[in-house]
Amino acid sequence: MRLRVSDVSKRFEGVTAVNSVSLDCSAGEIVGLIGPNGAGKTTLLNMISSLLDVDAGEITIDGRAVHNIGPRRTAIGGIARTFQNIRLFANLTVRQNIEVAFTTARRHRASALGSVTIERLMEQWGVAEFADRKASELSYGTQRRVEIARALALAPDFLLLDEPTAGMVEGESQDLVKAIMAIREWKGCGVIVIDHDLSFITSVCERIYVLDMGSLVASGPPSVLRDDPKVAEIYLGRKARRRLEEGTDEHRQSRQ
Amino acid sequence: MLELESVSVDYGAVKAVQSVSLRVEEGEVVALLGPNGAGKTSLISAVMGIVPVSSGTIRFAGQDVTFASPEDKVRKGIGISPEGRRVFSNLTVAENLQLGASAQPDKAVRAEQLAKYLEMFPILKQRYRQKAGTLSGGEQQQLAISRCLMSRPRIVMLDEPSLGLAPVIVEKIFDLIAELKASGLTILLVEQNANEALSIADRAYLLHSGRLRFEGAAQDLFNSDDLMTHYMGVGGAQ
Amino acid sequence: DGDIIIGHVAAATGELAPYDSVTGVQCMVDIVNDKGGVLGGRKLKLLSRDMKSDAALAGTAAQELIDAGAKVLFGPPTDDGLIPAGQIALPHSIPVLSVGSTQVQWPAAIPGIAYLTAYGDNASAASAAQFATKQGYKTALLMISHDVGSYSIATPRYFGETFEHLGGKVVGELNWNLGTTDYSPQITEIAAMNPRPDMIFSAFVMPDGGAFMRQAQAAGLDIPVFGTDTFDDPAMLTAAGAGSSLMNLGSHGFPSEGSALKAFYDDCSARGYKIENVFFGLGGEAVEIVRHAIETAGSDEPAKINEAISNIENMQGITANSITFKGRAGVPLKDVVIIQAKDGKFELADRILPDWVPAGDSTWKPANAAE
Amino acid sequence: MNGSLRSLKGAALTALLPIAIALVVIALGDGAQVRILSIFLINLVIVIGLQMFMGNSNIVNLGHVTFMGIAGYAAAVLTIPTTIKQTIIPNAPFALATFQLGPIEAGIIAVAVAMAIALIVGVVITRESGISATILTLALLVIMHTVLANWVDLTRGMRALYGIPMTANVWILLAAAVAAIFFGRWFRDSPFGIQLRASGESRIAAESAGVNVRFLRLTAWVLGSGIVALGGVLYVYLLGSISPKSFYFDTTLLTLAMLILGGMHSISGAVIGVIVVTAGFEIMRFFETSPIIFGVQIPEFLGLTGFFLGLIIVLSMALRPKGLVGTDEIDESWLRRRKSGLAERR
Amino acid sequence: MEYVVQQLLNTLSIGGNYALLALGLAIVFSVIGLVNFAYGEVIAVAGYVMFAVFAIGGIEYALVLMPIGVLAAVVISVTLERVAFRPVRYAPAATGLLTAFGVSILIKNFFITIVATRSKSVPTPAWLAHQIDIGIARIQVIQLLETTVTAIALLLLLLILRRTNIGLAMRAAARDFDMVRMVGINANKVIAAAFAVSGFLAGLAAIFIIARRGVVDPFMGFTPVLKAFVAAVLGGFGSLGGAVVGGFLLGALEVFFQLVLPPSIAGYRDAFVFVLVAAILVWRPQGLVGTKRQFGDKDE
Ligand SMILES: Nc1ncnc2c1ncn2[C@@H]1O[C@H](COP(=O)(O)OP(=O)(O)OP(=O)(O)O)[C@@H](O)[C@H]1O
Ligand SMILES: Nc1ncnc2c1ncn2[C@@H]1O[C@H](COP(=O)(O)OP(=O)(O)OP(=O)(O)O)[C@@H](O)[C@H]1O
Ligand SMILES: [Mg+2]
Ligand SMILES: [Mg+2]
Repeated sequence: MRLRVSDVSKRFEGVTAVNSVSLDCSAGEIVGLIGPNGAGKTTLLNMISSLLDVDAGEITIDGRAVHNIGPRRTAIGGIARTFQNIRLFANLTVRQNIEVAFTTARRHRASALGSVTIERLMEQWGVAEFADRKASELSYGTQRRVEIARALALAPDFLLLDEPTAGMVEGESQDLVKAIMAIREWKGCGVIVIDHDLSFITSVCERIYVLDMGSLVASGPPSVLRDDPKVAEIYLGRKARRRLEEGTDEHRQSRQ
Repeated sequence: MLELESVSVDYGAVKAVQSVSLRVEEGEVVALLGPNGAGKTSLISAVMGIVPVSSGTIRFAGQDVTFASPEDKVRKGIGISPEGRRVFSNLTVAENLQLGASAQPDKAVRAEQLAKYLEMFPILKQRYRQKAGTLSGGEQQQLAISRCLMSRPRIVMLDEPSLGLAPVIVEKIFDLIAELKASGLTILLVEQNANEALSIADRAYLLHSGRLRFEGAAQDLFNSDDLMTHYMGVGGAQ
Repeated sequence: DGDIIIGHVAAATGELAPYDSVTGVQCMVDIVNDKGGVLGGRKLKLLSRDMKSDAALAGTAAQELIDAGAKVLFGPPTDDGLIPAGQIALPHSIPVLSVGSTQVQWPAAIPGIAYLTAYGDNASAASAAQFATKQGYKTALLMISHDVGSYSIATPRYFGETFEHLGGKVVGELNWNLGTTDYSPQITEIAAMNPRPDMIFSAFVMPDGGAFMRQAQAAGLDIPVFGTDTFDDPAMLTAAGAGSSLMNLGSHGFPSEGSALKAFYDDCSARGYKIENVFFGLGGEAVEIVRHAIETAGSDEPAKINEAISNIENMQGITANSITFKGRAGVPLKDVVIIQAKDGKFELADRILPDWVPAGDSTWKPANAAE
Repeated sequence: MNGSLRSLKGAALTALLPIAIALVVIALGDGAQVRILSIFLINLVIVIGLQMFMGNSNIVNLGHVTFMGIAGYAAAVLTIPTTIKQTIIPNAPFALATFQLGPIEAGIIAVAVAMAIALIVGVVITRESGISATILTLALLVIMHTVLANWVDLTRGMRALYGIPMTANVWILLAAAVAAIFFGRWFRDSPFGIQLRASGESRIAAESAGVNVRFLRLTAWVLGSGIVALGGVLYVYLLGSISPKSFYFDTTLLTLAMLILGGMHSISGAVIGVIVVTAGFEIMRFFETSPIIFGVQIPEFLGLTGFFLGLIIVLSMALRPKGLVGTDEIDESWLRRRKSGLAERR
Repeated sequence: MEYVVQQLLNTLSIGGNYALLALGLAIVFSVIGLVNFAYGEVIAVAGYVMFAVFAIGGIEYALVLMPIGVLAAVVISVTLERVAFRPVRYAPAATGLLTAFGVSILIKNFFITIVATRSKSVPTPAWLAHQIDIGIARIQVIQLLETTVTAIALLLLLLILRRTNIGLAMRAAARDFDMVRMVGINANKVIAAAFAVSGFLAGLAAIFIIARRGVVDPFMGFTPVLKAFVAAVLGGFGSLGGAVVGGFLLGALEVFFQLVLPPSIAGYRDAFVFVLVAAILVWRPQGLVGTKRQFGDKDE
């Protein structure tokens, strides 16, 4: 299965948020989407999940157009997502949060569902102990995990994650790396992830795309981060670049 | 300049901050570190007065401000860039900045500050008339930081200012902090990005489960592998 | 044999309150008791329950009062509350008198035990028409509304029917809505009519009618405005302000010197009651009817009292000089007083027992849709 | 699933209180008290019907009484004996004045008619969200009232229709109320109910999780309207007469107050709200009758009931902004409280 | 044509009254998201205070009574904010709505208990009813005033909200009360100011209503406020310009249907008006003035 974004554009009165961007992601692949603030990453994700209509271009899964069909049909079609600002159903319990998506999957994606159950998802994402707690009572990191578990309950073919590590301490980000790797093993779905945590991105992604001012400026293996001077200039800045070049163990390196 | 004496904060049964004493001297940068849920934001909110202090006292510039209203504190010279950015989503960037300057009576200062931050964060200039709610996450963060500096406070409290920012902007933020420090501004900095924070701070506090686990020179904390690994997960092992 | 209980399912609060009167009833009960009560010394006792202008509550209140031993029920001014109360009274043969209602069809809903204290709307409208004709008015405009019920639709059409029967002409109908503040569209419309009607008949309620007359007069529309008992309230006069000079109405009674109503008002004022409007008098009249019936029946048994009421003939009332229930299916035959407002005060203009009254059930078709 | 068993138990627990109240009143109460109980049970049905759409979709509904009115009038017109209809509504459309139905057939038809109309207007209303949707429901109420008041051939206008056989006894009403409690709870806890509640919290997230928001809203709207309609039918079967005034703002406000006061997001909230408001109202009404308490005659004070009703609403909202019961069912919060001892905050 | 001009003038003043009230509702809604169903009682309070001053104080000079009425509306509006609405400021919308209902019931019954269910008269100056000939039509002083006052009130409000800090703060407080305080603004004062403005508008409207009706009664606020709600939503609730447009549009619809419906169906006027209102809302859910935009995952 292949999700393909072809020459997609989006304008908001006066601002071209996304300008003729193309990318693709295959089943089982983890693709990173990075770029400066306001580059259009979230906007692109919004278009893939049909929260925004595309102004031009098309988005397809195996040739089947999936843009401008509304978020619900996108979800049924196998694309699940999380949000940059966590959007859980605050007054529902963790189990019910996941059940919302699971109900959809049971009705519309039964074949993809396989052995997925709500209980298993909660186990996998370490939220089983909170199963009957309201989402609003959880700490930030836990909320993030519930949101991912909810997205996975759709048994998606493609999972879109918008800054999953924001607000997590480093240890938690490391755990997340493992968990995301596991998603792929487990369901074989493709993952597109936006994040600003470079060690996270470089450890999970096979390929990355770099956006700037709405346009794609680079793509390739994570090493483009280091190797492409343009990326370094618009996105990394001196220090981060130096750190990347020197190795990944941030803490020890910068303590010298 | 800012002094907290055994301050506690409760949310019903949850004791978010337990008897924490902390001080920030004039011109200092103090880092406040701790894992998720440690109580950092609660502490800052208590200082601002938007969550009630259940015990303890807070002094600012020698005055007891434990029970002063947030607006009074801001007028006395405390600025805050809060967790979660909290930009006024239904106002434009320009209007957000204008409101940020409410506590600054001097028009000239306001104009000067505005020019300064628009130059520092050019994206704000480009999005000047756009509703803040439609800004990207990182743009909002830049706006939140600029907004709290508009009134030229005497002390600012920055709650995770680098959250959701691209590395290049993070760098800019830390450059800004350094610059503000050089200009004599007092800063209380809450950060997940411990290394950066400690490298710029004079002193540091480490908070965990609502209690202080360390206080002292920033460099000492930085060098304490134990503390950093144990509480901040830095270094990979947990 | 203790007190004889009268239960009053009263519209003491809510939008119907101006058209009911607990105090009028209570005052008359006091007077009767002070004069030695009924059946040789037994006292009347009033129990009232506020039905808050709510139909379901009227049923509950009726049940409570019957549980408490009421022999007679007084009811609120509209049928939506009267019928549930009447249905509960029916198995006990307890007579139900509405204090303020003028709706001619309501007694038919609970046949045999239901009565109006007042005349029917058809009689008051017919009297007004008879008076208007006598004044020489030839053309009339009807102002109707569906918002208040039969009172605001049927009454104008009863008037129209009688007016045309007497040789006048209804030249049109205009709609109004309850609670309207600004009647300027209607007033402009009337002012533009060519030729202008000689008069307007409406069944405005309080205080809309006052507002209409106030605004009509201010706009220079000098046409008399006729109405019936809802106009008979000092508050309506003040609401109309300068426009009260346009006001004509057919009502239940007038406290002219020497009248029974005047005596009743004076007595009650002396007892500390506040007379709000003509419904106070009707409240007294309802008690008087019951007293009369109990004495005639010589018993406090509901069925006997009921029987006695239905046979009342030419009884001296409080608002009217003669009241007859016999053969009238619950709607009494009474004369109607015609009142005009002069210099912000009501004056008695005429007393009429209409010669011709339209049939009690109008189909409510608009007058001009008949052609 | 064990979840549905739990919600069944919860519903049973919730129904216990009204059942107990009913049994006590039936056993010990006088005629008037049984009547008050009857109206209480009818209100219970109506408020649960209101809860189904409003509580789950999180859209304030000011138009529910519309369906009470439609069904009430339909049941009335169908059950009134032809002899009476010939005198009060001889020109009723669809030859309605020429036949009479039994209360059960008429009730079923009445609820069906109300639900059919709910379906039609629901398609429009459920498109909107927030205050726009609320104002549309308000518009619906005004339109229905205007039609009832003006369609004289069918409704007799503002005059009451009467002669409806009074077939609602208190056992039937109790059965209806209990059934409504179970149905309401079942819907709330069903996967669809959960999805609908999710959409009320965050529409974007819900749609992104594949929730068909409009369809679910419409479903809840039609089902809820059906329950309210049942309440309307029972209301006329109890009263024996009907007029448009019973289906306007006063009833809307009272039932809305019951629901929000108790807690609009749960069936327990609806039940508690109806109980508390009814009890408060009756207590106030008792004081209003100038009773003699401890030998002291309480002076008569008209309007006291309304005054205190207002006061109770304002105070309880200030003290418990989410309603007396809060957002969860009573049994859910008990469960949670028991468990929260185990799961510690990080 | 004189008749048409005259009816247009009538429409303007009816719409003006709705617009004033819609504006007062919209400003509170835009600041704290409260659907203030107790707004009608603010009107009633203005009226009853004027009545009390007249009945007890014996003052019947309109120029004294009117400002007192407006002041009373401002005071009650601010008081209600303080005692009734502040405790439910952060609560779900339904809670605020119910509190407003509660306040409405309470005040209404207060007047019923203390004064009377029946209406009470308030003196109104004769000059309000005077007519001015303007060539082809005649306009009453009250109509003229109503239209101009609405226009001025709107302009002033827009100026305040767009240009002054307090206006910005009002709009900001709508979304994040604490954050407003954290930029150094006394947000409680800001909200109180919004209620004061709202009360002021209700006071103005009350004067026009009472001048037309001559009396006050406990239920007097209900119908006007019901209409004002519809007007406010028609224009896009929370948008002040929209409230004004909605007010005038609703006035026009009412007058239009009042005049064109034949007598046989004239009683259905409100049904026609509301069906049309519903149609407009469905056609433009964001209101007549708002623009429809896609937000994606962003907040409005
Ligand atoms: N609904 C909208 N209306 C107007 N402008 C918008 C809207 N959504 C996004 N924008 C603008 O489009 C640009 C791209 O925003 P987007 O959220 O996609 O950025 P991003 O790459 O996700 O940035 P960040 O890393 O800071 O989250 C931004 O400049 C933003 O201001
Ligand atoms: N409004 C609230 N009600 C109840 N508990 C709360 C509330 N706010 C915070 N808490 C709890 O208080 C504790 C401290 O939270 P706080 O937000 O201060 O932590 P923090 O150090 O800022 O964490 P983070 O790094 O995730 O921002 C946590 O356990 C949290 O769950
Ligand atoms: Mg983003
Ligand atoms: Mg924090």
